[in-house]
Amino acid sequence: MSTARTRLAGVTGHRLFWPLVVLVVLLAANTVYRPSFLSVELKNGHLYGSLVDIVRLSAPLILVALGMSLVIATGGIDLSVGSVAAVCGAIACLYISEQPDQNSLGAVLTAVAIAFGVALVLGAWNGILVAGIGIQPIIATLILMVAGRGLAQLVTSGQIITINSEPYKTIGVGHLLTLPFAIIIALAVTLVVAVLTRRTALGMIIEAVGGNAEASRLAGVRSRRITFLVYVVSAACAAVAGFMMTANVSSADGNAVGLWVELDAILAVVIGGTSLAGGRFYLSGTIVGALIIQTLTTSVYAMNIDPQTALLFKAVVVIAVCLIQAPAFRARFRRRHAPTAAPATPAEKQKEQVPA
Amino acid sequence: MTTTPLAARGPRAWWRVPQRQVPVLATLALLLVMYGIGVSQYRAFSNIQVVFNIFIDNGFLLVVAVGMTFVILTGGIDLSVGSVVAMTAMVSASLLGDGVHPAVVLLIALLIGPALGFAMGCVIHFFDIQPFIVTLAGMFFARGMCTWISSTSIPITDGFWTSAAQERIRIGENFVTVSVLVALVVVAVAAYTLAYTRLGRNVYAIGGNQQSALLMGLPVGRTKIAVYTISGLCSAIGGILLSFYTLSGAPLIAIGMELDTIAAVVIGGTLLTGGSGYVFGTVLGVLVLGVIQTLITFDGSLSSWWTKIVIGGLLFAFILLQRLVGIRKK
Amino acid sequence: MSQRHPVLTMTAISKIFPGVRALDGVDLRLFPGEVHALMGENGAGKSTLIKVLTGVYSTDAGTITLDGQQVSFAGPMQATAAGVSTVYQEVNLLPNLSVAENIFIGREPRRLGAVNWREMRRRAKELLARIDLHIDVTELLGSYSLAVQQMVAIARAVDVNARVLILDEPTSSLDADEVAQLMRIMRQLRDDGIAIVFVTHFLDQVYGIADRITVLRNGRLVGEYPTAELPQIALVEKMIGKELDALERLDSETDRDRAAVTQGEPLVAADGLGRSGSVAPFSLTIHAGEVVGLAGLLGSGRTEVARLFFGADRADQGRLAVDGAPAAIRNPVAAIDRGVAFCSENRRTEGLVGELSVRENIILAMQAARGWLRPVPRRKQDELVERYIKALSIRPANPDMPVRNLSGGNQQKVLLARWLITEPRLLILDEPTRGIDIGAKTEIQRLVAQLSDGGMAVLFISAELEEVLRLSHKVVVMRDRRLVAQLDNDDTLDADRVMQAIASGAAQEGLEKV
Amino acid sequence: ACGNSDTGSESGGNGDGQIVLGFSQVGAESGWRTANTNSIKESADKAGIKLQFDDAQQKQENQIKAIRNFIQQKVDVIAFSPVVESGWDTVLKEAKDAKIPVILTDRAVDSADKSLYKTFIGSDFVKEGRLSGEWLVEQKKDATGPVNIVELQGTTGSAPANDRKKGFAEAIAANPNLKIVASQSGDFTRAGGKQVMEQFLKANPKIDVLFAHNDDMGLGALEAITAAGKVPGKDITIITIDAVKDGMQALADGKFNFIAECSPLLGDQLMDLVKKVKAGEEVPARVETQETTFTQEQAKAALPTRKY
Ligand SMILES: Nc1ncnc2c1ncn2[C@@H]1O[C@H](COP(=O)(O)OP(=O)(O)OP(=O)(O)O)[C@@H](O)[C@H]1O
Ligand SMILES: Nc1ncnc2c1ncn2[C@@H]1O[C@H](COP(=O)(O)OP(=O)(O)OP(=O)(O)O)[C@@H](O)[C@H]1O
Ligand SMILES: [Mg+2]
Ligand SMILES: [Mg+2]
Repeated sequence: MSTARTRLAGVTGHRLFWPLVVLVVLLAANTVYRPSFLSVELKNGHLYGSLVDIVRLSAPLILVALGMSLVIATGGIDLSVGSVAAVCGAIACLYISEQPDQNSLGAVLTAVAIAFGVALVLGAWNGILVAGIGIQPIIATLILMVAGRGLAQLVTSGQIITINSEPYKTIGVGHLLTLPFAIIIALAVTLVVAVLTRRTALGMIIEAVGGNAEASRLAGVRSRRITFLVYVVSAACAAVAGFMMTANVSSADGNAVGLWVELDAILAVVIGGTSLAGGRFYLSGTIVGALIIQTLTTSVYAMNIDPQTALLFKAVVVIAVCLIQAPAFRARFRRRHAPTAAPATPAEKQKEQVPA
Repeated sequence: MTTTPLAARGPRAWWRVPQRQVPVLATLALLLVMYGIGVSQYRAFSNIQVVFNIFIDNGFLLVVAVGMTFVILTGGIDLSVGSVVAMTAMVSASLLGDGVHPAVVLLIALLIGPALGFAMGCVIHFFDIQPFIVTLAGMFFARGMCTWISSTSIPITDGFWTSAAQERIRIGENFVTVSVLVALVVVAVAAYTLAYTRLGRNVYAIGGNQQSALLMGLPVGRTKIAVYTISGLCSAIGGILLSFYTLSGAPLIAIGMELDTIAAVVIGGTLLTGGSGYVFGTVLGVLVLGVIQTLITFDGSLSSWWTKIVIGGLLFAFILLQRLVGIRKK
Repeated sequence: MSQRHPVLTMTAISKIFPGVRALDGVDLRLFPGEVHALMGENGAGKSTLIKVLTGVYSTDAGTITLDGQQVSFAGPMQATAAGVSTVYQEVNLLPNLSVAENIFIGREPRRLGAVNWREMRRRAKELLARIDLHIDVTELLGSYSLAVQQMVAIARAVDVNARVLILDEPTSSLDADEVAQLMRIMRQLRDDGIAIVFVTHFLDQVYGIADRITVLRNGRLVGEYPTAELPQIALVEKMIGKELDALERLDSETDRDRAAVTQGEPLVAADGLGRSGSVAPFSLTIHAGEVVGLAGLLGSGRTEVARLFFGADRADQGRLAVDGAPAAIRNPVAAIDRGVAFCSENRRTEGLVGELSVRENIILAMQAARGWLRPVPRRKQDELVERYIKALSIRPANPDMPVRNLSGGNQQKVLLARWLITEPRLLILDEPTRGIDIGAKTEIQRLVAQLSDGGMAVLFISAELEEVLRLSHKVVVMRDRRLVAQLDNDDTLDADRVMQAIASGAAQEGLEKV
Repeated sequence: ACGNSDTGSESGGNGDGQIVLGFSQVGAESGWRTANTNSIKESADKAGIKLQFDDAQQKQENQIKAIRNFIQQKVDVIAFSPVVESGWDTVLKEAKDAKIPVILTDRAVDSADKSLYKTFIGSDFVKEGRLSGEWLVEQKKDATGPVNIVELQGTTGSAPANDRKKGFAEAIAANPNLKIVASQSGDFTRAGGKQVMEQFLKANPKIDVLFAHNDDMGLGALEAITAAGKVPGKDITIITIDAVKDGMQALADGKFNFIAECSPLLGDQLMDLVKKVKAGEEVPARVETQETTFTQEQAKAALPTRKY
């Protein structure tokens, strides 16, 4: 019995336990509201259902949040991801829209490559400001957040560029083996990031830099290079997310693509258990966090919550998520279970006391 | 045995500014340079009223940024400010619309913000949850309250409000509004609080190292809750000023204001990690944003996207110079 | 005497951290007007006991009474208010505030409710002058060396009107003179009727001042003894829980042949190396297999010299040569590439990454040198980490514990282990024995001797002159941030001569140009 | 540095008699808005009016600031598209005191004091909603059973969303069979429209009509409808507002069923008004932009000549 209890404690003590509970509760609430919520059917050889929507729609957020996790792990923050996504989506769509044959795979690949290259440049720009010049991350990336929106609109001339390109569309709404392609991309990128950070020493080094930059420098870590790198990675992730967002609706809207995604991404990272102060980061937590956020948004639509109160609903859930996750909060309700130390036996103590 | 006393550093010349204030002074100098550029480029820029307008138009931002300065000095962050500003304006407008006496409205409006701030502070402290997430929930909540109260903007016609809004306090040829005076009073009170009260010093202490502050026997919890309450109060005052400014409550007003506020505070030289910064710096930060905006309006030839790019560019130039001046001094 | 009542008693205190029983039924009694030494090995539970007392940690069992009243402080604030003033083990001050404020924050002198800055500065200056510290109190605390910070922390604690003063390893980074100052003040306070808890690993300090001693081992109480009735050897035996001869054998081993090893080309040679505002240009050579000790008073610039060798600070004058070839060491990476390692004195801010585990902290430098693409294989990690956990007796011997949760002394050992596994050619040790118990200290000394015999060059900085003398082939004396003397450690060299060199450094100016 | 206010006083660039128009635009939040901006810029060029353009980035505060600065610059006429209806009295009074006439474009303000501005030019959002609703009532007048409508609202709290919702609701009240079964905000964006529509389709087995507050949300919803295996324009009747090019194309292709136009091209009309106001001529208190509605056939005819 006691082993069962310790095993239970092990499960409930796991970092992902409470976020997952929240996710399940949200899904359950939806199912109660509409029993068919969980049903997934096969339509035209594609999986079809609200659950699939949630995962597909959270793919861009997952991508952005992955990059954001790394940035936050170094103690930084990247506000520019939304703008970077918009710029890259816009460039890709602009290039494709100018091709005689928008369905040519080559053209789409070129478009994506060009936009991706731009993303790397933008990431490098952030990286130089933060790591090279030493500007506070929030303000350094704020610059690109503001200017990047302008760039995106400059690219689209303030219009919505509509394209009609099947290969590009695939990125957002295509399917592979009945699964939405976006999910596969998100999985692949997750895998790459996970392998890159956890199979090499990169993850630990990032955590060291975030935990104590000066100590890491004195241990021979090239802190600046690492800091630079995470901003580039973050921008690259944002670019892929930007492709997905624009491919989803086959159009690039410089103003709307990725608007406020930085807040959602940071929220996902934080829900996932990574501290904004830097240090340890948890990719799996980030993904669960992103899923929670998307489920929340979808719930508002699926449960037809009045848009005027939707934000109140969001606020309640977010606060519930953080409360339930906070050990200090749970501790307050578990006082009576406080472990009591077994009293030491007198023999063990062998006090040798001398009167003062 | 002789003990060599550690050689005291040479006496400081009276004109030498303390190291800590160099960044703020550098910022001030750069701000003046920027203003000078405006004057040399656009004729009407040199009107004193332009300067006053920057204060008139940014009075509420200034007040909110002052509150944010407290929070950031402790190493926290408050994302709820923009929404609380909007909520305060909405509540005032809707209560006034219902015919409630302005004094009562003022009181209620000034209580809601701090109450929410207090609640957030308590959650942050007692449950040890990251401020970012708590105040983000607060942001959703306050904005949700706005749309819940009304999805359309509510005009204010109350006599007290309109006279507060339209009263012009003449200074020679030019004028300022009541809001400017309120903002300056808030700045003065905040600067005094930070420099000369225990609460203020504890704010710096927590920002320096919360663990150490705790071990030094400082009231960490109380101070943390206090700063979020103060930020809430400043947001409430900012909300009132905004309702003076626009004579209405609109559910979508002040969206994204938290970023402007944070930007102003950080440009003013306050470290986002806490423990270092001045209210005066925040004033400069707000002015920098105001001057950038004024420069762009005066130019009047930029398209919408170039506006954003130029704002980003000016911000970059400013930060870069500020940083370079700072490095040289280090 | 027996009718005296203890001002403070702690009875049957237990404290459990996840996986560690840090305290197990510990008692402590404090009488007014006594200095009570709390002794024990690294990780014995001394700091935890103190933190339980002042309410930083809650107790899992046991009671605390102050003046006969049962108390349970919710935190240091309450403890301070009740008259328990504490200097915690790591310097826990605020680097972003001025020295004066660090002393007075929380009880600033005020006029009409406003903080009276002028008065505060005046009193701070006065207070520091009493412990012979003459520094600019308006400067940020963070700009001073760790030792200065520690003095400030002490000044802060002794200034309050406390009935109980707790000093957790206050002397770990102080020089003999500062220690003497501190002792003087402690005596004064004791005579005023204050009860003082004193934690240290320096036995002579204990025997110099303590009235009674409480010994802890592995979180358990061993006993409480009047100092006079407990010979040093017995104390050490009680602390480590075994017979002492093993220890003595170690001690003698380190007493070794210190014949100069200056033949051949120096491994590292500094020629006119300096950095304006921090160290005056100096020249110094270090040979393979040589231990160079750096001696000097607090703030004399020893740390700065070490940082120049390591590239932690960039030299702006002079040249550095490694293996006879000029080497531009502009950053730590360049230094590490050339086989230099630097174990810094301030382990909390410049050494460890608190959140990471013991294992990760140990392999960090090695990993950084290999580049992130080539992770140290897990098997090798386990092997290395296990070896050094054992060699340095790091406790608890759990490599996956966050290093933040280790006791101070054990943290120091982790830092040392980090550099030892990189097998450097020049190892710079800045106060490596700070806060380390005697058992481990001899262990480390023996290790240094062994390494140097194996051909490693060591630059050794320690506030303890005996230690420097015991290990070094050559003692370099610093004063006022300049190198004032280089003394060969032959039989004629003793502490007095070194002190003399420090004191009369100005007169020996000539040596600087050696 | 700022003592030369006397030289500033005769500024404004009207030394050469050119009219200076200070225009504060809401932002560039949509293609519609950009077309609006372009129309105004082009017309100003054509009319020989010097345009001081300012983008408020969807913030009322910024617009007020811009108007203040226009007053400082002593422009001849101020025009702006208010972000929200209320809250303009103070700054408009300042303009009035500085004797600068003000023209509102695109959206109205709710000031009680009508003397604060000279005229209003723009479209009527309520009317757009009403026209859409009336068309639907006409279409479904034979419907016997209930007709399920889903609505994609614009940004919650924004004036066009509020007004279009209101106008539409008023119009369909004429037929009790017409029922809005779900209504959510799609933030005026394609992605938003698509995401909301996906859930509408799953939550409501029978959707007969989609009413979207703008073309973009409608276009987004199209994809969701197709993905759900339904035929837009046939299985689901789609009504939108704006008539941007992509929307018109969809209408012409038979994917949409009806669009109420909301024209951004008010530049020429505005410049006329500016000249008249400057010359002190009387102008009507309210000028409506020339707008119409489109059915599929009308769209096919109109498409080749659409400017945006
Ligand atoms: N926060 C914590 N979490 C888990 N374990 C802890 C924590 N703090 C201390 N410990 C453990 O408690 C034990 C006692 O530590 P403590 O710091 O009291 O030792 P100490 O006697 O002060 O040693 P030192 O001489 O090295 O300072 C150690 O094993 C340590 O690892
Ligand atoms: N009297 C002083 N005035 C100003 N700064 C001082 C003084 N004493 C020490 N410092 C500061 O402390 C450091 C002194 O040097 P450093 O730490 O190299 O000396 P050290 O000999 O290692 O001393 P310690 O034994 O205190 O570590 C410098 O960084 C300096 O800023
Ligand atoms: Mg200890
Ligand atoms: Mg030192």
